[in-house]
Parts: sequence; structure tokens; C-alpha cells
Amino acid sequence: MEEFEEPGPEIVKRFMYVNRRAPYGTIYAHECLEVILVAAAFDQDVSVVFVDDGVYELKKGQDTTDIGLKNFSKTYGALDDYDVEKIYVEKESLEARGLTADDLVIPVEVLAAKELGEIMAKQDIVLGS
Amino acid sequence: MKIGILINEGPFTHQASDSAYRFTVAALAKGHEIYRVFFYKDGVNNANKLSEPQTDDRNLVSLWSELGQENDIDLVVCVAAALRRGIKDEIVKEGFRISGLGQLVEAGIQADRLVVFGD
Amino acid sequence: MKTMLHLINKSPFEKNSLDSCLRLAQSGSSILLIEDGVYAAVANTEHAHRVAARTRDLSIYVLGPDVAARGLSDSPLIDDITVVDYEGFVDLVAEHDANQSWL
Amino acid sequence: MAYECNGATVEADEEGYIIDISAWNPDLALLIAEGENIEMGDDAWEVVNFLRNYYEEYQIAPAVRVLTKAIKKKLGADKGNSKYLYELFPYGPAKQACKIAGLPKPTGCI
Repeated sequence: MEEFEEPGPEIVKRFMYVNRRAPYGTIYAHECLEVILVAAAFDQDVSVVFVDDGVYELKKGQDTTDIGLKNFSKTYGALDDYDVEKIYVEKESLEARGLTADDLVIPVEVLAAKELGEIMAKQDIVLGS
Repeated sequence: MKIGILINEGPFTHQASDSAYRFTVAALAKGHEIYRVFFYKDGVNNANKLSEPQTDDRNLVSLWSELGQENDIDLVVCVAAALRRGIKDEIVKEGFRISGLGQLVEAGIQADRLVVFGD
Repeated sequence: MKTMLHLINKSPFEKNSLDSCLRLAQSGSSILLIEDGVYAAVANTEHAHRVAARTRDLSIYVLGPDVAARGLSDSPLIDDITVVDYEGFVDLVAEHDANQSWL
Repeated sequence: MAYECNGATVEADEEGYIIDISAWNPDLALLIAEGENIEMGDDAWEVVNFLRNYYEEYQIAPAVRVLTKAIKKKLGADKGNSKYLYELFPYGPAKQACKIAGLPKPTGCI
């Protein structure tokens, strides 16, 4: 059997995935996305956060043709199908890089550090890269 | 208390696996249960039995293997990360097993704490 | 309220992990400096004042074995930073509801 | 393993997923389907083409429950349900259809 129609652990925890790395230079961003896609099957309370260089993962217009790596910025668009709906970007990180929400490949909720910090503090499991 | 451990780096480039090992030993000494140690990213290299450090260097592959077997710890190597790096069943040290990323998420759900070591 | 233990293993001279953590950590949470993160515990560096300023609302700890390994045992540490060993590390993880590694 | 298709050899992994996904063509799909005992009617092709488009757009082969949901969104509830998809691909709609579509194994397998 390939699937997990009822993964159904009764425990529901708050899982937060914190992306703090730019794509391509290292594998961290890509492998973090891999975890998120798998974790989505477990019916947990999942949120995904982009802070620091992690916001570069979502930059529109990525074209990896000439570096030979997979353009996984397209995959963030599938998060909705994976029922991952809480996607936060830190305002300070975005602004520091001269970006706005319009520069990103998917719709996100932009939060100031103060609000984001409050949400972070409520998590049970925080996995970052 | 049940503690899960995630290791994202191999035994040589970063201190992560050493820190995780010392943390695990200390946790066991304090009577905690190590629910699972999950090896992801370059962390899968911790399971490579072909690794041969110099004799005056610590051998983390063996140390993890022994610690795991003596204390019945579930040492899980991520299959996706492992295949990418050529870590297959044939070269996985005793005491480790290869399984899916779901085992990491499951550890996060079942353990009381999950501690991440990496770079 | 839940308690959070933040783990930092990067030198503040090399990476922004400490800065980001200080920006997002809530008052009342704790920070443990390990590996190259221990350089942030040393008094009189250019980063010391930012760390010292947060000892008022955060509990800051540093891992002794990593301090010793880096030749810092005799260096003055920032006031109010507590040195712990690996057993203390385990206790901190157990005492806090959750933890977060700023890699 | 490998497939011999129209005089060309297409390498595949142990489970039959082709190694170079750009080597895919409809004739190869029919050949892989034959090995899986799948009859490639219009309905089966619809799912295979859906997967190829999904991959093109998102760069992943979706897990079965995601595939089901995405098909439901695009093609309606008649087709976006596991009963319908399992009738077309009894050994797993994501796995078998991905193989036939020349894609990697679905992302999100535990």
C-alpha cells in the first residue's frame, strides 16, 4: 500500500517549519520543503514560516535552467493542495531585502516580528533550516 | 520523559552529531527515554559503516551504533536523503535502519520533546 | 504560557542566527548557546551589549564544554549568563515546553 | 531495468520508474501500463495527463490524497475520489499513474 488514507494519530500538535535559508546555495531549503510535504499527511496543525534569507525561497521569477537544479519554487504552489494554509513571512526580513508580498510566488501572510514571535512561542515542535 | 533527536549533519564537517551524541548520553544518564534519533540531510552519513576515521579520532558511526544497540534506541536514517547520498542498506552500520521521513514527524508527535542538531 | 528554549550554535560574527532569535524570542523564554554560539556569551565583544541587554527579559545559558573547548574558560562572560554542562542542557530541554534550534 | 520502446532503450529504476523523465513519450506510457496490467482508456489517460500537467506546474508528483483533491478541484467529485481512481489504477493511483506518466515516485510517501 502506498498511502495513508487514515494516518490518524489522535494527538494534534502545533508544528512550525522555519525556513531561514536561501535556495540553491545549499540543500537546506529544498530538504525542508520535503519534510513539510510529508508532514502534511499527518493531520497536525502545520504552519510554515519564512524568515531571513528564507524569504528568497519564495522570490518570483526563479529560472534554474542554466544551473541544472530543480526549480522547487514552483512546488510551494502545491502547499494549498497539501492543506498547508498557514504560511507566514516576517515583515522585517522581507523589507530588509527590498521585497514586498507582490514579489513572492504564493500568497502569504506578512507579519511583523512581534506578532510572528508570539505565534512561534505557541508551537510544540519547531523544525528549522 | 521521551525525547526525540534530529541530526542534520554528518560526523566530520560539523559538530552537530557530536553535540547530539553527548546530549543523548546525558539524557540517558538522567533516566530519560530516547524515543528515536532521526538522521536527515547529510546526517545520513552518520550511518555509513565504510567510514574509517584516523585511529586517534573518535568514530561517531561506531559510537552511535553501540549506543543505539546498548540502549535499544531507534536509529532511523531518512531514505530519501540516504539514496541521494548513496547510503544503502549494504553500507548501513548495525543498529541503524533506513525508513521514511514520516518517522521524523511521528517522533515529533509521540515524543515529549524533539531536539534538532544541525548547521 | 508555554516556555520556549532557543538553541543557538552559530557565532554572531559569522551568522545572523542570534540576531534573528533575539528579534523573535518572547520575553520570559530562554536561550542556550552551544558550539560556535558560545562566542556570543563572552563579555567585551562587539556583540556583548546586545546580549547583555536581553539578560533582563530572557534567561541565557551557555554550554560549558563548548566554552572550554574554545579556550574561553578564563574569558569573562556576560553577567547573568549561566554556564551549564550536557546534563544541564538536558534539564533545560525537559524544563521548557518546547525548543527551537536557530541553525 | 529498462524499457525497449520504438527502438530506443529507456533506463528505469528497480521499481520501473524511468530515470530520465524527459525520455517519456505516449508509446512508452503504453508499454509501462502493459507491464502494470493497466488498460489505457480515455479515463486512465486523463489521470496520467493530469499528473504530467501537475508536475509541470509544481515540480512534484503528488501524494495520493493530494492527487485526489486536486483532481476533484479540476475535474469534479465524480473523478476526484479514491474509488474511481483505484478502479483505474488498482495498485495505487499515485504510484502506478506516476510510473506510467514517466514521473518520479510521489512526494509525500511515508
